Amino acid sequence: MTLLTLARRSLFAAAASAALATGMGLAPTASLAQTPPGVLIVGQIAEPKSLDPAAVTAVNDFRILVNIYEGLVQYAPGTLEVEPGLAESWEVSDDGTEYTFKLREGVMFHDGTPFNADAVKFNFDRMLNEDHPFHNTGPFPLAFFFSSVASTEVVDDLTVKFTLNEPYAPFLSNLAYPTGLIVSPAAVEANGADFGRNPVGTGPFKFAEWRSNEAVVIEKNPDYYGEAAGTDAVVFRPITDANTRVAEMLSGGIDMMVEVPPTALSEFRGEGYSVVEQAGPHVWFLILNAKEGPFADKLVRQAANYAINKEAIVNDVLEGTAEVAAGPTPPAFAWAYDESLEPYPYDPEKAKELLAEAGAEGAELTFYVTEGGSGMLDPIPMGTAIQANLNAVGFDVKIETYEWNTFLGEVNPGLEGKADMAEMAWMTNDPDTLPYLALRTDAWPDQGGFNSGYYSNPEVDELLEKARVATSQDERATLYKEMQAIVQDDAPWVFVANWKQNAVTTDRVENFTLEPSFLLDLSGVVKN
Amino acid sequence: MRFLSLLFRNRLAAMGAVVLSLIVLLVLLIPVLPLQDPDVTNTADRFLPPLSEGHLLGTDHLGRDLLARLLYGTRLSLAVGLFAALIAGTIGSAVGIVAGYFGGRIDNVIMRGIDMLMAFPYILLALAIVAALGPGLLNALIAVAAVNIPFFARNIRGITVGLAGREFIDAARLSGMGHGRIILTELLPNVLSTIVIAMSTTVGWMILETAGLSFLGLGSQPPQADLGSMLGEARSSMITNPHTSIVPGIMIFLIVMSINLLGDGVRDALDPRLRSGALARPQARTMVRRKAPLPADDGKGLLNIQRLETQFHVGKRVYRAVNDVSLHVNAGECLGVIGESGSGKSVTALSVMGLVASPPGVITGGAVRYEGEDLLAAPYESLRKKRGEKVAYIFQDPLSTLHPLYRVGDQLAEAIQVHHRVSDAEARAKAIELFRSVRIPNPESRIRNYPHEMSGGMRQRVGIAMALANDPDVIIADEPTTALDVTVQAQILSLLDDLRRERGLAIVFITHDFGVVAQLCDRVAVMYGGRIVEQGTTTDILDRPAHPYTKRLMACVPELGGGKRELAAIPGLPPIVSDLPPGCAFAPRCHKATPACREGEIALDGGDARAVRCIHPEEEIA
Amino acid sequence: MGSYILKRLISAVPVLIGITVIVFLIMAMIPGDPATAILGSYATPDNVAKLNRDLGLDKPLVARYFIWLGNMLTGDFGRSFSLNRPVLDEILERFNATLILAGTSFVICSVLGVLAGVVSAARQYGLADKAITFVVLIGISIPSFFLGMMMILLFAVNLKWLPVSGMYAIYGGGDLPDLLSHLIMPAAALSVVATGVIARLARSAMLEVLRQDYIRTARAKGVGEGRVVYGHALRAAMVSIIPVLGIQAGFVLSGSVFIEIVFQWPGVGRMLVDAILKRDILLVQGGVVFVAACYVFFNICVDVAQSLLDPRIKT
Amino acid sequence: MSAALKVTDLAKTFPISGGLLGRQKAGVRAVRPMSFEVAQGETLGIVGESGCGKSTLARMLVGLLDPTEGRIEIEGKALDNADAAAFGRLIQYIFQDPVSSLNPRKTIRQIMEAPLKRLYGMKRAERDTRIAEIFDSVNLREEFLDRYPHEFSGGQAQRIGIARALAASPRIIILDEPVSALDVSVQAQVLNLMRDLKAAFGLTYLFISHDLAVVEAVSDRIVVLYFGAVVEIGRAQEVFANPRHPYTKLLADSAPVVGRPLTAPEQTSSELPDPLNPPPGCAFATRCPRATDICRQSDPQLEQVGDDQYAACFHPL
Repeated sequence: MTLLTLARRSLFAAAASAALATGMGLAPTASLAQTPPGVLIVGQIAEPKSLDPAAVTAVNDFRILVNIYEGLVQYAPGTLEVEPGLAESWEVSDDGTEYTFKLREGVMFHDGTPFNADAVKFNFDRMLNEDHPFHNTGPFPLAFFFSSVASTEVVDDLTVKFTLNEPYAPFLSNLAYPTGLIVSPAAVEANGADFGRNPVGTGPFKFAEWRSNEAVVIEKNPDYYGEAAGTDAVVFRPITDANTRVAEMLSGGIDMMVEVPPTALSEFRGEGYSVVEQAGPHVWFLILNAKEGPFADKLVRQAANYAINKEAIVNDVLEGTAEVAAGPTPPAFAWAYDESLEPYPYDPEKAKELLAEAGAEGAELTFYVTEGGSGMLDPIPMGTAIQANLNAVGFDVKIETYEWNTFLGEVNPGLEGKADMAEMAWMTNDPDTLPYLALRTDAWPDQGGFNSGYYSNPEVDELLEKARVATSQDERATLYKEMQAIVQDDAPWVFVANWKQNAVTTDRVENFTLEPSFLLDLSGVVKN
Repeated sequence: MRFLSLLFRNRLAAMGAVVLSLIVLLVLLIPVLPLQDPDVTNTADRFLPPLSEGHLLGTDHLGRDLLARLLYGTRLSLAVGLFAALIAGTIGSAVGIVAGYFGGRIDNVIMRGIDMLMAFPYILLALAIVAALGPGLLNALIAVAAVNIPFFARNIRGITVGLAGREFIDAARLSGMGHGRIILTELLPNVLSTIVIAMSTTVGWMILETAGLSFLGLGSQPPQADLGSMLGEARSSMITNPHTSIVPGIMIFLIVMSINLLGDGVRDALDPRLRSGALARPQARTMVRRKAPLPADDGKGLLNIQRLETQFHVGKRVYRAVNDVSLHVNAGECLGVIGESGSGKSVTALSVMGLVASPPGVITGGAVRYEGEDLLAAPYESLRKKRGEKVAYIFQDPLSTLHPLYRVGDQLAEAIQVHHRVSDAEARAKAIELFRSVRIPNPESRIRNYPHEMSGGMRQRVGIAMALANDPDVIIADEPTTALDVTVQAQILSLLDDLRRERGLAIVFITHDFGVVAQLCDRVAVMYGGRIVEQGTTTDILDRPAHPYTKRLMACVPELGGGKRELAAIPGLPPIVSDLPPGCAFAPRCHKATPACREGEIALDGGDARAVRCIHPEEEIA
Repeated sequence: MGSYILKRLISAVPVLIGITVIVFLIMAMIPGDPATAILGSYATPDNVAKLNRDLGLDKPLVARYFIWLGNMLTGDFGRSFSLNRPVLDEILERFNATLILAGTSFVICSVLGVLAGVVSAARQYGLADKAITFVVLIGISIPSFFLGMMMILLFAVNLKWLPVSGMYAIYGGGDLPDLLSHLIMPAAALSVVATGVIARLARSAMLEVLRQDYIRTARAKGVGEGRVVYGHALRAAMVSIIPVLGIQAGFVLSGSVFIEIVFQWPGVGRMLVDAILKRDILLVQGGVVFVAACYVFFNICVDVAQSLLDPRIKT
Repeated sequence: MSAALKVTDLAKTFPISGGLLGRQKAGVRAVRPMSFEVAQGETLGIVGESGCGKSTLARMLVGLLDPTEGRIEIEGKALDNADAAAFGRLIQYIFQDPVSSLNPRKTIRQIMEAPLKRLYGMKRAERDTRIAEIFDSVNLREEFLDRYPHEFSGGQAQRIGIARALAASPRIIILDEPVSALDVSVQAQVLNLMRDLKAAFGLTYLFISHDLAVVEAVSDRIVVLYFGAVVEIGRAQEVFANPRHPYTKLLADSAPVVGRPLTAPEQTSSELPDPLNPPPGCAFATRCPRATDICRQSDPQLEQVGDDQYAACFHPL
């Protein structure tokens, strides 16, 4: 035990010399090869599933895609506002159902085929039209982002027109989302189902090689029409294990990593590294089962909101990598966020009172916790801390942990009959997406939505439907703010945290910033 | 008690027992120890280092007290390991016993199934089971138990197959027992100790495997601590706060190590072979610790055994296998040594070239002189050079005394090549020649046989050829024909007799059969209870046995040609050499015994030509 | 010998078929489905049902089994949906990595284990025996993943002697020294337990053999101690050591799962764990059949080695 | 006297595990079709060298092995071990290795009680009395009852084995090499004891051994086996004193006898034929000095060659 009192470094130095002394030591190999300037090595959290933008859903994959492909529109740096991309300009009809895009001229895909209106039509038809000859290169899980598109027309070589069934305010924002990135039709035709491993886009980088489980390499596109990329190549290394990722970062095996585990952040606060943070449209919450059990009572739901020490979670468990969430809409959607909304304070006494009032003391709760997952941060420690908080005010919480896919398989069909609460997090590109998909009555799981906790408030339903078809942003903002106030009071969820995305780079990396969209634009990054 | 003292004689096992009982004690004392609640979080105090105020081992990533979590976690992990071992042991053993007992098709089907399970990567099987049943420590326990069933089934089946062929199982069947009862009352008690040993040695392993599953997040559910999940949770902070990993890691290590140490100790203590010292590795030569002064060289014979004393030291017991035995043999002479099992005849023979397994054998006195040189005192290398070259052995059971994995020709060639620098081809030619000289037909092809491919008689010829390989001066034949059929025995004996005459060999021939002695030997020494009781020429002894034992022994062996008749029996049993009576060892069975026979040493009376160790000999010897 | 090998190969067929049934049933019993995994956060029951239909998962179990088995016999292991590529391509690539890791570990543990066991037996109760016994005990008591973690911490992060993870340096590597520097830690961590198990077994097998009559015969012939121990005794002991080597090969293969996770080794074990978690049915099934076939093949090798070594085994 | 045990054309073939496709090869004929009778109260000795099928025969007689062909009749009824209890009361077996025939984990009392409980359903008190009687008759002390088998010497263990067989009160006892594991000085004790018991309980013995002198000393009649077949049957005093089959003579000449000079009775190399590939005709032909062509072609049948003596030989002595 005395060993433990030694300082960590000296402990290991001692162990190392002991190992050497006993002859077990390994001769130090030549100091590990440093990667050359101009080659940026990025530690990813997983192997990409595919590099076909229409086929993937994970932010991890998006981080690679946005460097190879471009969409008609894109998010302006540092914001979630839409700016021109492959389309130079666009017009929206007054009724909000026709979008006409003027395309940039002279853009070539990496395979040398031209980018034009036919290519755009090919992309959207492939995703949306079941009869399209290449629809079988799917599935396209996020095709519903464009489900309002009735047809895509080629007006002329550089003009394309989308006709929507009904006005759909998030349409432009969805186009900027990676699902809207434009792929080379020629490459899809050539590779079919294997296109996802042989991606061809128009972006500042082109795909070089994919060594399974080792790396995806993209290199500078010398023919890029815009400003050339700052590095010669970027290597994305999938390192699923956070701890190994940190170790790689510390030992110089990678130049940059995203999603730094909060507990490891302190390692990078010193010399040699820089930590980059950026808040984004993320909300981490607990779905409460409002249909049955203790949480059918609004007072109990509010009690849960009071009982949980969110400051402790964001500041201690997450080491300040998140902020306390106040309501269902993250502050990153600045125009739609209600600044006046105050988070539920940590007030265990109040929680106890509410519980007593509802007569729900000692309520037994089943709590679904996931082991990890997109945007889930540190779900087990967070869940454990939440459990401790809830138990402290008189709940009796039992955790069941599931691997992410199993977890989704349990949660998405609804909590009824299984659980009282479940962890969940969403990263979205529009204030419409999350509440529309997860808070409306019509979004209950049996109707194909994600309202797994069966929250239902006709007022909220109406506000959301209105906001979706409204054409003016101000009008939408008012509606969303109204919705936030109601939802916060109804407490269908426990609002826990808004994540500040982070990344660490070595000091050889310059010009690196994170985007609120959670995408990873590396075109301007320089590595010395 | 005997078991415990055996167990703790093993210092490592004792250490394991101490560490394990300390851990178990701590874990049992959990209710009374002033521990904090292991599940209460205090995120402000997270990652406190060990020896912090109020937290002896520090805190984890949620500010929970590591000491409390460690003890609760240890309790859980121990319980899970134990139960998993119990479940796997019970089911696996049951499967193994059934397969091994019934054999045939049932065995085949079961073992194929076990093969399948074993071919399935065990971690994946466990993973799949947990995925199917849902996470949770109980399910992890089931998974770990399930994947270990094949291990037990295979082990126990192997032992059961051996037992099921034993005669007591047949006896039980003839006693009217059914299959179920035979399994439960005859087989189970015999495999139980193996099952217990296997369980005790696998508990540690089960703990490791459960920890592995928990480590992958498939074990205990938060906030419950078990050692694996503690390690898994601590992993993300391994670099920043290694103590949170090291604490549970060391605990797993301590538990598994102490269980392994203890398990080894239990296995060793239960193993009867270890108790008898049989598991000890025999040294290259028998240990010599002479207490009495070296007897002076009396110049007798080519090989001269003088006042030899060989004992076996097993624990505190001393088996006096050979007591004050003096024998000598001249060139061209055949000396017979006759006696029943336990009389010390074989040990005497093996002592000559230091071949008594040691431990436990020790030569405690006397000398063995070859051409006057005391072999017991000779340096090892000099002794080794004489083995096979000057003095060669023929052993009893040629199947177990020939190396099963070498061709007989190679074994023969080796015997030559260890003493003489000859090429392989020459050695091979010599081997063929030797085969021919012991009348093995087709020697050119027979040298390529393995021992198991030959019949008993042929194998023994190989044994003889090997003894003859270097033209030794003395051959010590230790019951060379006992394992053979009569017709083959006759051939071998006549072969030995011819060889001795042709080559002028000195033979020491050990046997229990008077008929054999009569036909082959010039002189005979009769041994009983580790001593020579009578010696003389073969004719003298056969015609006029002087010692009552010799006389009665000869009488009780039926001789062919007498038809159905009553046999003369000697009452009582041969003595056990660890507990020899004072005086004459035969006195308790002797009809002539007087009180004088039961006290004090009785000397071997007479000369080299004829001597007897008896106060009331049957014949007066000159 | 040829017909013996053929016979063993044929007798392995039912085992392999049994394994396909087991793995198929297990994957069918595991809750959760690939559609959810494909659709990710956006999996709604409707979408899931549609996708399952598209993937052919709505057919009866028996039909699906035979379709799968039939395809596999023609060399078509199907397409992994989590990786979006043919299962066989992925397996072969991963297998290569696992074979390097597990193979190296297996060689290390066999050689070291047998050597340690033999030395230990030859010097029974001597200093070397005690030291080896103790080290071996430590080895079999450390969870390999914990050992791996500590090795990374010490040799890669603190001392920076060795790379943390992966199989090759991402940039500029790819040659043998590069592979070796990546291989040292995982191979060492993986072989520790097996080395211990083998050493213990080799020791007791040697002690058992050294008491046999034919060892006494060898000594009676005048064979020197070195040859007695390392020739006669070791050869005979190998008869009981080899089957254990076979079993340990299986454990090394299985145990590589943890090591592959800790060291991010792109091997088949990690692939299978991921595939099970993602309910990538075809990948799991194909991978397990491959690993099992490998195990079965290895057992055949063991049997053949055994029969080559021991002429008493009927071939 | 009616036959206690009658064997007609009894044979046993052990299958050899099949070839590549499970093809069944011919198998090893451990016992070739043989017939003999044992009269009530008789001791029939069976003698032969290793591999001659002695033990296979014995195990078939007590139902531990199923014969391939032929039938076994016990006291006029076909062998039927469906009812283990009834069968066990008819016939019992005494094993070669006295120690391994006793379960090492059971006390002698437990071992002795099993047949009494299973075969006769005796109650505790009854059993105790009966065990005491039996132990008395085999000269064992009752204090042995609570000990375990490993505490006994071979001779004592064999007495316990005999006691166990007696506990079943059988009509017939098969003794399979009952003294070959014992020291000579003890062997005679056990043989004498068995003779006394036979008289006392009216038993019928089938005594199997490789030791000619022992078989001769205890048997009324002797069957000589060679390579799974009966080569000669006759009265004990006649068979070896006056052998009619050349093999019997070879056996008798090979036994070491005090005073007889050492001569190798045969110097030919061959021993038993290969059971996997048996020669046609008389199995002994290759070793037989009297063999002629007919011996190598057809199997000799057992024929009467003298007063109550039978031999299977074309050229009996």
